[in-house]
Amino acid sequence: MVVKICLFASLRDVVGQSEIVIDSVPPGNTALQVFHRLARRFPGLRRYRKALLVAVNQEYSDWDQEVSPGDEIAFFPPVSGGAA
Amino acid sequence: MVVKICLFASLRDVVGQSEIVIDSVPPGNTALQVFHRLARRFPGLRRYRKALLVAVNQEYSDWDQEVSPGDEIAFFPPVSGGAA
Amino acid sequence: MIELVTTPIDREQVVRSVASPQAGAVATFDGVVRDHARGKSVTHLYYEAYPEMAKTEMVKIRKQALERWPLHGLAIVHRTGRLEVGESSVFIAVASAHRADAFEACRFVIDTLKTSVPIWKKEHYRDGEVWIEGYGA
Amino acid sequence: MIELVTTPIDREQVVRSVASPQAGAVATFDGVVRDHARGKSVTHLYYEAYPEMAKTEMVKIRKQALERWPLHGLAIVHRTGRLEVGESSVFIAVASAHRADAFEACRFVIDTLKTSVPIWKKEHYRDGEVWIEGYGA
Repeated sequence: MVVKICLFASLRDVVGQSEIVIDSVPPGNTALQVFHRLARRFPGLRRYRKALLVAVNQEYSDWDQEVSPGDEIAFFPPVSGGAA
Repeated sequence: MVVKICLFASLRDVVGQSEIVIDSVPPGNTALQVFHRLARRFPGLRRYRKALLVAVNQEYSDWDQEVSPGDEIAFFPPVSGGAA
Repeated sequence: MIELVTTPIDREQVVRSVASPQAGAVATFDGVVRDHARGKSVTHLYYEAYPEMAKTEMVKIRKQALERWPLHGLAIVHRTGRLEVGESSVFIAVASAHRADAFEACRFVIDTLKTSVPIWKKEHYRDGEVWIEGYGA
Repeated sequence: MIELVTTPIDREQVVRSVASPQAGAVATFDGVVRDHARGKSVTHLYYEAYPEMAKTEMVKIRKQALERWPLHGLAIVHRTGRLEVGESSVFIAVASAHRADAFEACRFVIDTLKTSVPIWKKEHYRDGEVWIEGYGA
């Protein structure tokens, strides 16, 4: 199935693009499995795994959530907006 | 001795003026004695006594503080500035 | 900046007065005239100050806050005279490197101001007026 | 008012958006770019957002605050893109009848925003740049 992946901040820098469409995700895959699939293509992502957050369709999500065709899956580091 | 008395808010309304100079205050009088002297002239002040604050020369003061010639003695209700 | 004014408070000017390249946080408090109080409809307020002493007390509060928190700027402006609903009676701005200090100091300033600075307000209603005196009114 | 903007934040406009004749207190928080961080001299910042989700999360925070405190208005504006020292990255304004609610809600909003709204900052120094990621940076 096809999912869209969004990357932000340092993750986007590692991958070199902010959006990637993957079309080979097996049905029933979890968000974590999608991340590992992506990390095989971009090994530089692996070191971020521990501190990473995931959102599915713009809602914070668990890593074991199953993704569906057409989902927008975002991986990003802990947030740092605001200031001070 | 001569002292200047300043009145604010409802006390000023009772007395009808914001400043009064009294020239018959015996040396050694306390702030409380000055208030009682004033309240004899303006009996409407008596009911304020319990909740009143006093300042001598623009500093919060005790009621038993002795006043000196030329002092500025202010009597006023608890403050209510600010809003909300 | 410590000021007693009789014209509308320029909030932006007060905020700019506390700005510093080292400040990452600015907390402000704006006390505004409400259209109701004590169950009555308020038409306007009148604030009266003991001006010299009010300014002295505001300076003291500022000094206490600067001693207690690491701040880069602190301004207090109080307006007196007639104020309409929606107008600001007091505006406080506090700048610090980190937000906790700015929030705590700002809260301290308004809480202390309301019990120690000799300023009184008279509420005007459609059918009368009354001095609001004391006890955290 | 919940907004993500790329131009300077107009604080007065945000404050006016929360005004209400019933509000006696307006608390604001202004997050400002500091000239130093982590022991280094900062030349400027760059803020990046996951825009749709950031807005969704800001709306959620606003809703939570409105449920928890009796408020008359609450606005959050976050700026993204390049910001110079002294410029505001986030501005929050909260209006309530009484001051405790405005202060507490304002504090809640900035504290929650900093852990849940997907916005990241990159600090630029004279000799480099680094993404500041996570853990209450």
